[in-house]
Amino acid sequence: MSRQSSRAPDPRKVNGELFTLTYGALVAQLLKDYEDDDEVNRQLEKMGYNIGVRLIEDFLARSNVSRCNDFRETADQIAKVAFKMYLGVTPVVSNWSAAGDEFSLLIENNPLTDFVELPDGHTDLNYSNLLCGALKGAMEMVQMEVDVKFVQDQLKGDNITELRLKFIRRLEDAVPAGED
Amino acid sequence: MAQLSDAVLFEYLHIEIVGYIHRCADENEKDHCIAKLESLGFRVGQSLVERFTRESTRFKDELDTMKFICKDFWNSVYRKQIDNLRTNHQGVYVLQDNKFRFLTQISNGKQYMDVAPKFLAFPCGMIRGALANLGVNSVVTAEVSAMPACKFQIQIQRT
Amino acid sequence: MAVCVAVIAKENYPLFIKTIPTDNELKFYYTVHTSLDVVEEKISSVGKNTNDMRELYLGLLYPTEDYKVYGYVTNTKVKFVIIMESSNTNLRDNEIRSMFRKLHGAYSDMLCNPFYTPGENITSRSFEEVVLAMMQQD
Amino acid sequence: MESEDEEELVSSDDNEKLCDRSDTAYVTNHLALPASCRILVRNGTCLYYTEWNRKTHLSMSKDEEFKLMYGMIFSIKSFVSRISPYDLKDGFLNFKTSKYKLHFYETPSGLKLVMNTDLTAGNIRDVLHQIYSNIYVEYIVKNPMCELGVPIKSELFKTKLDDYIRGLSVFPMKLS
Repeated sequence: MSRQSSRAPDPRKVNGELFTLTYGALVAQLLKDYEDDDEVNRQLEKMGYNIGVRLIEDFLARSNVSRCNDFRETADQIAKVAFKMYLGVTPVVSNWSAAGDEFSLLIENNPLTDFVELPDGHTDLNYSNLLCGALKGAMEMVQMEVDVKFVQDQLKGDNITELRLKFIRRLEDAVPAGED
Repeated sequence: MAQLSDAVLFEYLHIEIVGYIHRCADENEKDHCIAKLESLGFRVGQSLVERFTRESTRFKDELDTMKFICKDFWNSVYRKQIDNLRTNHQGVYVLQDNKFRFLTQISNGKQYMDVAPKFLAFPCGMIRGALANLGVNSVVTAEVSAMPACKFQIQIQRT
Repeated sequence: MAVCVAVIAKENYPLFIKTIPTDNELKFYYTVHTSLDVVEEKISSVGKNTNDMRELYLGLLYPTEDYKVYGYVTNTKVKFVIIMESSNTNLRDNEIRSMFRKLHGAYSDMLCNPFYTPGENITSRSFEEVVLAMMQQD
Repeated sequence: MESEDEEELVSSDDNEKLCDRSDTAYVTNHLALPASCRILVRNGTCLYYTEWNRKTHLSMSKDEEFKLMYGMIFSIKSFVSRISPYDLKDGFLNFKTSKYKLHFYETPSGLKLVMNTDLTAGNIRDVLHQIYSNIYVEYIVKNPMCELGVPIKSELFKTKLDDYIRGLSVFPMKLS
């Protein structure tokens, strides 16, 4: 067994690839199941949402961050802490709206699309739509309703991948029964 | 036990995939769900093993391949090695993992026993896919008597 | 530099063959085909020699008058064959080896594309780019 | 300090109780000579309730107690933040009576952990954070069989929580 050491790849890299490959297998399966890009987008978003509501707890437990003061702080937490932690990339936060309620995450190398070459005829597919759902789900758990969508995607030939996040409203704690 | 954060993402994704596959199926399609998960795992196993073996020398024989699955493959995917490998020398290998990663958070005993197969289909597929790509055709099944321990049985198909 | 690059499936049918523009593509196809026997021979001789390192790179398979044929086999039994011009005398073994490694890397990335079905012909653009780059070097 | 001091509570043999309300979510524990621990979620559902040294119980149902607890926490939270000169991120940490101390920890995701202890307990914020991050997240959030926001049924979670509390050096041998 002289070659043992040579067979052990970098665990961090492997875990990233494991995720990327599993995600790829899922998207390919969804395309077979639905044959409709919009429906696949919807399913991916839904699954992302379910992951987001759980992942946020993991994130809070790991990072021990406290509640964000404003949307700008939230944007920084998402880009510099959360993306870095789970996907190993740090998107650039930019294109703030004048009202400060909308911004873009610019992603240079989206790890979800490593290896991917989209087959022809899927111009409406947002391959990485899971991310939109995950962000929505996670944000909702910290009481922020947001809208997330893809604006640009390198997979479709754009120069950069751009996710747009829009703040909708703050969600409040339930008032105990019998009090108003 | 600190885990790599991106390893966690894979776990959540797997949970959600299991959930998705079962959500869009009827009660009586359970076998179909298992088969679907298994085939997803198969495809992932195929790709993974291609990457994992890029730097290694060629395998000597079937046992060498099995040892690779138990050590390097398992370690890369689950951050631990298989605890025990047995064979009857007639094409059946039994891999025992005393703390299988997909089960450690579910139960420490018999609770939720009925759902264990759902979470083992994808891993079985991964093993089968990895072996198939290495030129070993097999049937892989899993057996649990008390979580989080799990036995994977690999039956080599020689035809 | 390389005049022909081929990827052969474990069942010995071609997944991908690229040659330099030539009137005589068939000749290369034939050469690749013949080389597979040598590959099989090299693989099955493993174990007879205790010094055998079982390296993936198989080295020079055979030379012809005009060309040298090199081989490589992955653990997944996929074979790569590269044909070089014999006139290229200052070719070092290490350079060939690293070409194969690059090819192997590109192949495994290609295999990881979720929309590729293993066993099908390779149509990936990025894989082809890697191969073309090998054929354009000087 | 003995938990027998909590004379306003009534005695019970039960060591662990699951709250059965599904419309309020919270869990409390009494710690440091913990008496009880409960975990609540944002809408007030009690996800989990367990107790150790609590010798006495109120003459009301668990249900009612949880409702009261959530109401009180809600009120204290809003009161505390209203009178604070700054924006309070952590809300309130604990309050004390002559007989017990109630510790409160809330995550940004709205999960609330409440633990009652005797008066000797210092700041147990870290303990509550550990329960959240190493036990709740590990064995509930990562357990696909556990729906979030509904009462906890996982045996594994119960065992892990109990082991953790009993293993804390602040609790002498008094936990039965």
